[in-house]
Amino acid sequence: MQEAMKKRAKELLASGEVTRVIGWKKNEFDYDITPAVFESAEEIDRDFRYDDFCGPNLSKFTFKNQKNDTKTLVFLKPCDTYSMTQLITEHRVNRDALYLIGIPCFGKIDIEKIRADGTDGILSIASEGADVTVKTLYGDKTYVKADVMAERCLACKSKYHTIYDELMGEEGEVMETGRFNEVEKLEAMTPDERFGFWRGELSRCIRCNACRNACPACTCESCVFDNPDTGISQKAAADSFEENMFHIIRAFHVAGRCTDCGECSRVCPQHIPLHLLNRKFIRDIDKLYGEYQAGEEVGQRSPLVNFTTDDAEPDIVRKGGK
Amino acid sequence: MPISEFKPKIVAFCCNWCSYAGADLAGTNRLNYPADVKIIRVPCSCRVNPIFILRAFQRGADGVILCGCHPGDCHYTTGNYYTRRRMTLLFSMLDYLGIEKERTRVEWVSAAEGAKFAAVMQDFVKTVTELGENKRLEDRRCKKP
Amino acid sequence: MVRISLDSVNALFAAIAEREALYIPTDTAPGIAQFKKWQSGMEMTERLKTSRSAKDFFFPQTENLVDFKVSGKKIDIIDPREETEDFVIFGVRACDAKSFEILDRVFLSEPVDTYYQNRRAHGTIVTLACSRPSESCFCQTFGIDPAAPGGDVSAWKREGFLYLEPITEKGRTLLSGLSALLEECPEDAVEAEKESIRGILKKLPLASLTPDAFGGGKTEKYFDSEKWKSLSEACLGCGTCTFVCPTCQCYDIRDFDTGHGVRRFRCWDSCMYSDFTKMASGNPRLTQKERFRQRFMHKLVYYPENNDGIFGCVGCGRCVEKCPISMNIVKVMKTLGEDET
Amino acid sequence: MNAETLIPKVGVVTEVRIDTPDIKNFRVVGTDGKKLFVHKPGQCAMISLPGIGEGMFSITSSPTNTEYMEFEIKKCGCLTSWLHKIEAGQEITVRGPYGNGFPVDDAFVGRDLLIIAGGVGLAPVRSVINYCRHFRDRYGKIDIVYGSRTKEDLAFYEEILHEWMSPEEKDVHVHLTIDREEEGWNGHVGFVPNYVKELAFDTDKTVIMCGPPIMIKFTLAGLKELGFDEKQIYTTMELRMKCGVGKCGRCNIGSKYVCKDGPVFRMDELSELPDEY
Repeated sequence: MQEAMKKRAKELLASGEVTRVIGWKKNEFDYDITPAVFESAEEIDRDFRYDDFCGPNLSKFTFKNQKNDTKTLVFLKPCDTYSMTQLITEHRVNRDALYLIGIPCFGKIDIEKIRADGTDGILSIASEGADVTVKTLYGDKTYVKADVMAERCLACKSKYHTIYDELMGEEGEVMETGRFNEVEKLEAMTPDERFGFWRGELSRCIRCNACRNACPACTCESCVFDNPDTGISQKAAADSFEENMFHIIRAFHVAGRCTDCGECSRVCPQHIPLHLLNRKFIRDIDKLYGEYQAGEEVGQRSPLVNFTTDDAEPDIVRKGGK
Repeated sequence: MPISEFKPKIVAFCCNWCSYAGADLAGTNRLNYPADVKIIRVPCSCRVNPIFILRAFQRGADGVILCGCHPGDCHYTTGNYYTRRRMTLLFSMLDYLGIEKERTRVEWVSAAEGAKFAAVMQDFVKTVTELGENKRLEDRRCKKP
Repeated sequence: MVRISLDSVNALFAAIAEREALYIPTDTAPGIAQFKKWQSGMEMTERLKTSRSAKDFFFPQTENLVDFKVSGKKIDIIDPREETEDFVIFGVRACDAKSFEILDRVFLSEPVDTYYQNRRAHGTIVTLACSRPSESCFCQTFGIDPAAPGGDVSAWKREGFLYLEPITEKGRTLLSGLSALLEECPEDAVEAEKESIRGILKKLPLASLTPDAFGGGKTEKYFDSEKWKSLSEACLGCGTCTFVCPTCQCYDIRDFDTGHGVRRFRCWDSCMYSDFTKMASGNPRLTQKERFRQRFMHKLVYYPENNDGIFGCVGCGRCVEKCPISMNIVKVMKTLGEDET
Repeated sequence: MNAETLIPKVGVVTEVRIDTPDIKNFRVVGTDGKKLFVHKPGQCAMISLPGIGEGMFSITSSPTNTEYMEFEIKKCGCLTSWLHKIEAGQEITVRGPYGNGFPVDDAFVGRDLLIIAGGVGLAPVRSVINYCRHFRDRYGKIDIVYGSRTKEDLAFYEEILHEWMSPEEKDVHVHLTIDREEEGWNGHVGFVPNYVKELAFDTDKTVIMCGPPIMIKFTLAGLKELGFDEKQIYTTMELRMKCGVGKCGRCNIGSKYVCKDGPVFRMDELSELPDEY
């Protein structure tokens, strides 16, 4: 696939159809991937990469690096297309300046899972079919890909592309992989257990804002947490309250717009399962206001800027009616 | 602190057009409701950002209640419909984080429902008193030494 | 040099904790190790690095500076500090131990930061040699030797034993109080371990990285480099690298109104944040390129210029592992340094 | 210096004077009624209202004023807006003095001085002016070029008229200018950089300059045209600051910290720094 993508990108550059290509490039190690803008065939030949480590969602990168006066080619994995569709719905990117190519994804590897297994001193990693071979300073290891795949990919919601100008490879389908299982497990706990669980997780937060800055739905010019006039601007959680507040509000601000791309959890340096907050909102919305998948099509109306006259009352939470 | 001594601090956001007038009516009719309820008047229940609710807890509230016009009666036609969705999701999230779900409430109180206002407040204060001090969503810096 | 069987290391921890607070790195989540106050039953992590550096002990993420009581036009100032107690940090790696020296040059230079100084005076550092360095490690680039990790006491793990060697007076005091648990051993007991570590160091993928192209006086050379743009284009402007970095020391001072007073606290800040230099009259660093450049210029050029050529990086590799888009000081050094050759 | 640099002292604002429509002058003493600390001309202090914020301001009074300190503050942000609301008797917190100050006791001694300021930029150099007037014999001729948008925007106008321009002053020459023609103004009209060129000073002077960046830029060019060298020109800078002691990293430009190594820089030192201010 990588070679086909490179070839197509170079063709489009050569024909003048596009002047920039947004894709991924390899960095220091096999698993280090950086989103990048390519402007020439030489750059593409040298650096362009697409493999099982290309996790970063290019939609946010496109939003940050967009140019109106020229056409940009963007490669999008299925889950990235949802974010892109949402950005277009919200008029945050200029669709006319983009040439979108949908590409298949077979699940991305989470290097942190390999590290958590105690594997260190990694010299190279190769992913072939179901096998992931890791060469390290301290001996070689082989993993089954499913064991080291990112959590978000194990619970992949869709292999289908919601938007593209051109598709490479086969179109996939929306899937049911039990992505709400973890949420349900938490819901089944007692409040004390849930409180304990979230305290344990959120107390690791270092307020680096990576979750916010990586999120394709977080595109405000100035975030409420950076605005001193709000009275809640914080640089660090000086009290456990602020950890709760930040994460509730972060998730709330993207509720109804979050496509569940999982970038927040991927980037968290402290491995906090932030997607479980977003998925709770998605789950509640689905149950209370009807199934809704943000980023499914352009022009959808988010459930939080919508209503019906017979919506459930907030009491439903207290009375446990759902 | 023994429960008998515990007086909860309650913040009540009331919409200007219905619930605030309802509270006023409760007052003019000399209906009793606990003095621990601090009313904050807002133009519409929809004005209440989830951050307001959390900030109230941060600054020492033990319970937060939001009162607005009955659905369909909003002065701005549809404001409270949005409130209803937002608060449902917020309360559900608080519950998900293990924070007592009885500490938050939304009630629809019209300008004519002075008695309802008093009854709701009495009931809410009673519920929160039974729960005791807000510990799970407190900011220790804001506790008076 | 003294040693103790690794099976009895818990007894050693208990003995230290009896006298002062003891912190050890322990696993708090899959793949995450953090320093935690030792309690009976807590196991030391097998991981090489804690996810956050050890700078927290001396320069915590948030810290209360001063309290104000405001009434009418009157202001009362209250120093909220309580006496800091002695504490021991066990299992600090060589890179983190070196980072304290870099922070010292900032916080202990005139005018001395007494908050930092106080903690520094009360802390005893027990370092642990890195038997299995990671691919992201490049401490040797900055002349750090993880086989001789420094600190107040240096420790090595080897064949079922923990070897300890006091380096400073503080370290000798700590060990002399524990002598009942420790047995004397020859001074060269860890030579084989040191050799093994140094052998691995040569094989690390970043072993050839050198800082020679950088240092004081190179501002003009790199400041206007064309390369900053492409290096910084993917930067999210988050604070991950800054907050996991053992040498980043920028902070913010903020006021928090508690409802019954005003608490002035300081907290870590990041030069990567868009509001870092924002003033009422504008912002001198308008794009991420400038913020990104500042962080690396500071570590590689400005800091050495002011500190006898010592670089503001210890090669711990945390930023290499943690950056969401895998852009880091190694890449910056390699890309900018290319021109040298 | 205070051993606890980050813990401020309480200061009392004894007088608030409206100087121009957007500039107020604050007199500050300690709670004991005495001056809080001794400073050098050009040094700054961190002033705060707890809960609002803290900001770096230059001390506009001369060290020779032994009774109180003065701050000249223009309303432009959050903290300054609050400061503009306070009345006499209000307590604030003050810490300092910070920065290097002007070399009034070495490099300036025996020199003819040319002081150029625009708008509220007069605040830091007023300290120098009054210091030099106090020790008049140590310095040569003093020329002051000061400009503002309009007549009413001229800071310290009364003091300029009645003290600096007083006939009793020895060899102090004040050249005022405003940006546009205005009724009741018979002085010079035009921008400061042009006025400096028109006045065509001889180059045997030390220049002290403070004002908006655009004024600095063009005045510097004008001075160079007249034959001045960068080594003769001093200016004072402003960047966002938090700690005031060169540790928080905010005002770092190149290897310098404006709060500690500045705010006063000689132009040749400044041009060596990266262009990030």
